[in-house]
Amino acid sequence: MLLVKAGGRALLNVSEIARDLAAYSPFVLVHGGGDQVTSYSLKMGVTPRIVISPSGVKSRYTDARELEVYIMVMAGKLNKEIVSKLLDRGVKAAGISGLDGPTLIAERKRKIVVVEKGRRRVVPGGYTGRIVAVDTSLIRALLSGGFSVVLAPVARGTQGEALNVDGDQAAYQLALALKPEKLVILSDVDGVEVDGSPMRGMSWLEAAELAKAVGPGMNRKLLMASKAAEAGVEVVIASGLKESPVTRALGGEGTRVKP
Amino acid sequence: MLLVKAGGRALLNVSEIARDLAAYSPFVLVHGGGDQVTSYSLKMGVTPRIVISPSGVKSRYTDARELEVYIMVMAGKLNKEIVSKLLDRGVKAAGISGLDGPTLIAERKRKIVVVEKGRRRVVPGGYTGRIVAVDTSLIRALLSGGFSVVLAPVARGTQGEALNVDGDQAAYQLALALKPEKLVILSDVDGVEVDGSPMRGMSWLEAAELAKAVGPGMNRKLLMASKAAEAGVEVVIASGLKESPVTRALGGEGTRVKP
Amino acid sequence: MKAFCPVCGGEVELPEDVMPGELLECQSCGATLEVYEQESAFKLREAEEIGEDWGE
Amino acid sequence: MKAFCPVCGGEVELPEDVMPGELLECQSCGATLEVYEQESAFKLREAEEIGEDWGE
Ligand SMILES: [Zn+2]
Ligand SMILES: [Zn+2]
Repeated sequence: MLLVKAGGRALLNVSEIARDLAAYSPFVLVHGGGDQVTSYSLKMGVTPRIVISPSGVKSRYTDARELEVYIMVMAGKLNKEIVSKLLDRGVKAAGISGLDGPTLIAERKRKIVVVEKGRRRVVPGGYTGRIVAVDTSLIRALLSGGFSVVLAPVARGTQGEALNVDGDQAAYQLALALKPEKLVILSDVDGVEVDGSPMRGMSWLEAAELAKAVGPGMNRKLLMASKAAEAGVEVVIASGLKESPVTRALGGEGTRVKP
Repeated sequence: MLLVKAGGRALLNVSEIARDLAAYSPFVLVHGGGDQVTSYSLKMGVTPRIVISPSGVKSRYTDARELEVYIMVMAGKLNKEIVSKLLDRGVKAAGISGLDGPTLIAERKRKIVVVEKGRRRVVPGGYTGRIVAVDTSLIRALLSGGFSVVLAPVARGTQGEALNVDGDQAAYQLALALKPEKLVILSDVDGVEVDGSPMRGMSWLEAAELAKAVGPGMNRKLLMASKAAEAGVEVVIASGLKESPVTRALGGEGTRVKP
Repeated sequence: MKAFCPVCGGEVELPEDVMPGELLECQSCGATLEVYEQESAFKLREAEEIGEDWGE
Repeated sequence: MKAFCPVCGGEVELPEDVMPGELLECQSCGATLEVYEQESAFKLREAEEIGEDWGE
């Protein structure tokens, strides 16, 4: 079984990803979509607040109103659009969120540290969570029934609240729990580059080292890839914007992090 | 297995419905939510257009923008809220829409007749469909896995488009396909009344007759109940706004239409 | 404003604020006719059989 | 504006536009301190260990 993560920007190529993925069903596809959440938030008069962590990572601050839009766009609009594209290609597809089952259990941060005016500040945590447990029974029931699974990055909080979780983190946690043949991470870049030259392959140890050297965004991806590979799952980081992006990633394009 | 339909107004009592339903899992719950779609459409600057058919039935006209909001609210917000309430009660619940699988296949009307200024007019049909086929394999895979199913009234059109479908019609079609022990239809009224007195029970033949005499809304419910009962499924039409609404409906309250 | 019935050729009176898609009956032959616009004129064609709307 | 470090009792200078929740370091003992408001005055308490934010 193949596990694929497609970020919001890779989803600009959703028809082609769906066409290509059809050959690998049943699979599990985790999707992102942060840009679309932002655009709908603005339409609904909710101004997104972006916070910067002390280490320089920017992220969306999810308050209660933003969470509402987040769930509507992720688990409603995008999830069903992707399912529709897969159905167009003859894939038996079922769209769920990590909250369903529940499949993804996350812990909400009570407080977070952000940088404002160049100074560090403690603010109440938003409706954002870190995944602390995965229950694969719902996904396995769907796969056994012959259905490919499209999963939106929403989790159930330990207090029962719905939470926004990072799509990469969801994919990595699912990789540890499902032990797929491979985890393919599709984004809008061709893989990992060091000093302008693309990296074809590396060990999980090298990936962990390299994570310290690359920019935010890719560093999180590399760190998670390293941990998934350490646990025995080969990870490929590749562009989702090409023709047959999954087949290319499996055929050698992009950067692979090996167990 | 129990099949329940809870309309948008019954869902004002969603916590209590979830508490009560927990005793009957795994079950299939079809939900409505038209009022919430209207309120979000307004928030997003989409003015809902209500059309009146020549026979006097009012319905929402679903254009492309309204469909987008419909899916976000139905398959995103409401579906996940109901799933969360069920998880709170220890029910293993999974939320899907009729599009997933695909489970509900509908035919979109190319043209519809509406009444404007008291005159009949032909306008292009909106993104609204009549269910023409049901595939129960996704629901059965979930039930076999021990999951209760929460289904949003969205269908896959015969041309691959997503469509708004009537929740009562979805429940009735699922009753024919799943043959549940009973179909419980929860709304905001106590059942069917004739000349101010509540009807406790009737045969499917009587229901078909009575459908001609009652007002719009309830007449559709009765007609569908009659057809489900004719096919062997007992239907109970009851209020969802009481304490233990499902247990009350199964215990004799409301109106039952018998096979 | 007038238009001609495509079934019997009879004259049909159009409402002043006639709407494209409006359904009218021909007084001569009883046919149900649909108004449509062509080259900024309103014309009539026989109406197809169309049911009611549905949906949530 | 000044406040006192709850760890060593030393004086800590607050920025003019100090924000509730702001993290400061005590120059005397090195403790990380969190600004909080009480009875419209800014006070300091020892900061808890808090990680970074996360999310999509
Ligand atoms: Zn005529
Ligand atoms: Zn000190």
